[in-house]
Amino acid sequence: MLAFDLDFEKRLADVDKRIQGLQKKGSKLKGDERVKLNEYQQELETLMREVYGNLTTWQTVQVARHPKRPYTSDFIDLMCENFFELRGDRRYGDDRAILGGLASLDGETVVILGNQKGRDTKERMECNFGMSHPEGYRKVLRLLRHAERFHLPVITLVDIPGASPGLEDEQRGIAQAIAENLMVMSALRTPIITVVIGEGGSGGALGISVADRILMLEHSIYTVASPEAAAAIMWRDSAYAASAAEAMKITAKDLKQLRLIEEIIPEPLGGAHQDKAEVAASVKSAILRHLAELRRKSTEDLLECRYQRYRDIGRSAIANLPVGALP
Amino acid sequence: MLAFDLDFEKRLADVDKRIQGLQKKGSKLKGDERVKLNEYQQELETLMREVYGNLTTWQTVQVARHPKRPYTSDFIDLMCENFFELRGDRRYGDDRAILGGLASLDGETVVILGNQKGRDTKERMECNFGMSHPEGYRKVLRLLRHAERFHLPVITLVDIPGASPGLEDEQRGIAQAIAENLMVMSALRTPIITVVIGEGGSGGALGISVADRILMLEHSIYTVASPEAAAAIMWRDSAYAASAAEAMKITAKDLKQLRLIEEIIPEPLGGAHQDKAEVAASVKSAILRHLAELRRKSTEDLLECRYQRYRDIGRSAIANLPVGALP
Amino acid sequence: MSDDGKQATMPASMNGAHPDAAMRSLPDNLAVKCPKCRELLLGKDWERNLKVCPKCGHHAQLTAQERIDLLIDEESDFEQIDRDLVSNDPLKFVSLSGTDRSKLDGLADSTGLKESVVVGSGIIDGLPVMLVIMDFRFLGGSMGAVVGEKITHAIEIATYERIPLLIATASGGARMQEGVIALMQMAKTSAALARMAEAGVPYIVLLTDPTTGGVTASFAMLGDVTIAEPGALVAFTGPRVIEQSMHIKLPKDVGYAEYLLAHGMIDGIVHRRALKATIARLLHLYDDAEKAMN
Amino acid sequence: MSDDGKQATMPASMNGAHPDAAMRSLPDNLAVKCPKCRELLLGKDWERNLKVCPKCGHHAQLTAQERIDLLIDEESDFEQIDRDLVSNDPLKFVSLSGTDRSKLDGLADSTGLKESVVVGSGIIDGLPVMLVIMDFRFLGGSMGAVVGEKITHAIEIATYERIPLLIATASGGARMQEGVIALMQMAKTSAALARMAEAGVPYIVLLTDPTTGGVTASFAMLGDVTIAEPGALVAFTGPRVIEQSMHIKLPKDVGYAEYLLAHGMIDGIVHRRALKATIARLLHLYDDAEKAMN
Ligand SMILES: [Zn+2]
Ligand SMILES: [Zn+2]
Repeated sequence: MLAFDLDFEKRLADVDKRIQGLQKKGSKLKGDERVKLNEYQQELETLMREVYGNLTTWQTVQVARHPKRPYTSDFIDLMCENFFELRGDRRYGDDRAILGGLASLDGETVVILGNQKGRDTKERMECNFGMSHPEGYRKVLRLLRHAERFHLPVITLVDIPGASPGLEDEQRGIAQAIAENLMVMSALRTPIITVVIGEGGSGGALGISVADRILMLEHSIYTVASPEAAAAIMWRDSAYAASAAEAMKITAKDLKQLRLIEEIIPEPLGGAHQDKAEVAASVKSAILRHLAELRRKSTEDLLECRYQRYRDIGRSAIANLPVGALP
Repeated sequence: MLAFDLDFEKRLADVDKRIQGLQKKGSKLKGDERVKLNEYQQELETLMREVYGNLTTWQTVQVARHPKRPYTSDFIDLMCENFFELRGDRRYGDDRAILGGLASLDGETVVILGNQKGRDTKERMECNFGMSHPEGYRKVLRLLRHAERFHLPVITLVDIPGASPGLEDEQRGIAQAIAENLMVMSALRTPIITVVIGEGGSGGALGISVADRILMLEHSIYTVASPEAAAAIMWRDSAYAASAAEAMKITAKDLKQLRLIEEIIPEPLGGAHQDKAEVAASVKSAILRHLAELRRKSTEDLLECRYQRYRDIGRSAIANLPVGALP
Repeated sequence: MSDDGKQATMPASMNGAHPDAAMRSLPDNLAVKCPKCRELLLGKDWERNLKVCPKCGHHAQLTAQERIDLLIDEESDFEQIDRDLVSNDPLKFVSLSGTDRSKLDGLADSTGLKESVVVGSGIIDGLPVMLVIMDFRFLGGSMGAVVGEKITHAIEIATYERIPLLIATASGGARMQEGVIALMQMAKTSAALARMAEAGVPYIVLLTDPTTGGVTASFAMLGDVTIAEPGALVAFTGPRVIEQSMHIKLPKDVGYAEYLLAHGMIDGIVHRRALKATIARLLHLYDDAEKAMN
Repeated sequence: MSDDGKQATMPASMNGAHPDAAMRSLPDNLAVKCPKCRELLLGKDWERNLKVCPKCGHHAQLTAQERIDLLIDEESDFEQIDRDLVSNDPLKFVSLSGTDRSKLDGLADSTGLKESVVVGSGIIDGLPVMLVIMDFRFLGGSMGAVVGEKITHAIEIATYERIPLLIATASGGARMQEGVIALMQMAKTSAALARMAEAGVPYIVLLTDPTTGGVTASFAMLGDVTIAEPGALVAFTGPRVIEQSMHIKLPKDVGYAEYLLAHGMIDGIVHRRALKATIARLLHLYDDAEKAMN
């Protein structure tokens, strides 16, 4: 069954309601009703193509944040076998906003980890609505080192509104925890692939996504700051979030065009939540394809490419840049 | 001025009091008084040689714990120039029971760190009476990595009754923090010299003293557990602490005989607190001598020697050990 | 780690331990009391349940042999090494409570052990593993020179042969009677583990009740993966000692496996019935990784 | 780090900054108000005191040039690199508050800067050092592509030449107007710092007021040694934002240098008057170590 919960999906929801009304009748459906059903279904598909083919940035944000969107736990369940969760940072705690461990991906052992938002209210509270504490980033750090020790590729799944902005987070050094991960990931001696599956917000997202390849689901976003925060910072009013989202170029398409990501992974029509199995299969096959490529590189080559990947970012955004003047 | 505060120093204190009484008179001293003063001073020296030449283990414990004994801060002040304190574990806090940083030792930059008990009540509270919290061991870990990065020798000064035994310490993983240091120190790619300057108690001491060379001040102790704790564990009564101390062989002389330490550094007559400058000079020259030796080894050789140093410990304590059967 | 007690069941295919067979040490109709809730059980039910109380879930201590039987494949042999190593009392320890020599002999008779750790190799779900299993009955699982030597030897063999290492802890800590020699075994084992980590050979820790002191502050906390049995006391300073020395009353959970999990120190808590399957799963993941490297 | 404000004095021998000369930017008799306690001061007194309020100790922001003059030896030259790099507005950013292009031009006129960071090499107490000095006046010290490039370039040169790097931070974080390009500068600079650490070249961070957001969560927290000026606001999320989003009232010290010191995040707090001497002491320690290696 499809789900249409967003405000811009009202027309889709209306048609879907009519379809469901008819479908309820099952075998008792009359001939003309069967024709109608067929018509409605065609109409729905056309509408979906129209709406989802032309999502505004703000609509994309809504889809990326859809409460039914598949989470890291769903992707792990659907893509991997023998998931063995690794918990705790060995320092302070076990942040439930990060879910990670060892798993078998198509027969290959990997470290897979990602942001976990939590589905119901209780889970959302436990996961701090997906916003990691410092101990979450330090758990990631531990898993990264684990991966490096056993030459396991690292898969990270990004779905975080932003790092946790609380008093405790400042106390225990959220900035330090993120910064350390950036440094460690940039030089980790094993392949890293990041997939943005929902929203990738700010340094909180970056802290698990310095990678050899960054892939984004079609309707996911990746941004320097949440649109609300950016609007508040730039224009002193978070009500301008939609304008900020648009201006900051945060969609997969924008970022592919800016050459900041390697690939856009298509979603089922209507968004990833309409068919989790299908989207998981697409993500899995994209990961495996990139992994095979990365596996062909020597470690030194891998690290040099990763360095240059980041070294180059922003250079085309600079005027007056001397050419070839690096030491 | 000498200090005789311990119970077994009563005779010394009596003679010293007479000496001071006479000395107070200064130039007004009569001829016979001058003779007496000379006699008393000779008596005191004879007595001190007698008492300090034959300290029982329990008396040694008392000297090692003497409240006027030089602490890590004293040794740093007296041995080093340009001390630059490094603070904090970059995780949780800055444990004042560990004092450490960069310093210049005879022109060579080293990382020097040690347990700090605190001299007055306020300082003792701040330093938790010298008992480190997990963040203390993690500060040490940070300093160790710092030393390794810049190829700086590490000097550690041990003076701790034991790791902090509180609820918070368990919460933040005191055992994990100590264990990690043992592992890291055993393979740190730079020379490590430990000097036991006071009491070295239990895993709390070990957590900063896995080293290429372990030197002990003449009246310091190093023990698997504080005598009080050991008596309580073995005989359900900490009143038997003196017996436990004796039985566990915890003095510098015992441990040199057991070949667990490399050198005993003599103390001024009457204990290190009688002349801090002298003892600091002795410690400094011993450190420099060992450092010069260690500097001659390649890093690989250094690490192999360190490994074997620990690998061999206890093998002579085993019956039925096959010879040369290692893989 | 999702194998907490609630959902843990042992897949039939991995139920290689055949616990019924393994645990046959008590007469069938002997009554046994759960050490925690005092529930009375028949010996055969107690053993069939792997010494886990069916009422309160308490995981009672296992002997090293019971633990080995629980873990390794039924058809495989446990090849013990360093079986005969014994302490020669290096400090000529003067005890206030009789000589320790006679105590040791008595222990050897009652437990069939010569020391508090059993070390050797075995097969778990078809995969080779180096096993270090502590036995709390022997001087409270305390670590002296022999224990340190046996564990270090096991680590070195595992590193050399590239076989995963599993250590099941159960210990009151370092053995006072061997003084600083005992203390230094913490460093000795940790040094060997540093080389193992450098070589990229997996090290799995299973924390069992109770594990405290110097064992906790060394190899017990250095696992690549660390799991614990439910309710296992695992601490540096045990909660009773903290209460006594700090004159406070602690929350009930302090120092137990669940507390460690909440504070980020371990990866999971695994019911004894799921233990072999869980460890096997992990071993297969590492085995796949090792194969992929070659 | 023992150089807190109370005991800090600048040894005459190291007083190479000649702050009196360095700070001559205001007319002598202009009245200046302390931004914190509102104390009124004459411009010359304010500058003679290195813009530190003699009443409340507040360390006011310095311009990049003032900071450079304060730190490097008077007789030495600051050799600036990448001076002309400017952003080409990669997102063609559509602002609701006028175009940013005109804002940039205005800023360039008023500050004499083309970007929020000044980068180059200088001499401190006789020792060469690579300097990265941020200037909060230019778009709140925000980091976009140019800032990331200039800092990365400086790190690379320092690594290659084995010269210590000093970064003085002052920034509101990543520049929104450059979107993910700005965000990625956090990773870019951190990647260069990873190589610097690997090479064993020292990296010193000086945190000045204010440093927040993406700059804090990248190179500002990656120093081998990290010192801060007294009272500097240094946070990922500033205390005002925490209070607003969490609807709580925070203790007064949260987010300031003293708070970071207490929580283990920095090595010390150094009064501006002791700053050069402190950094010089550190540079000499590293210089001795570097010499000992060769
Ligand atoms: Zn029970
Ligand atoms: Zn003021």
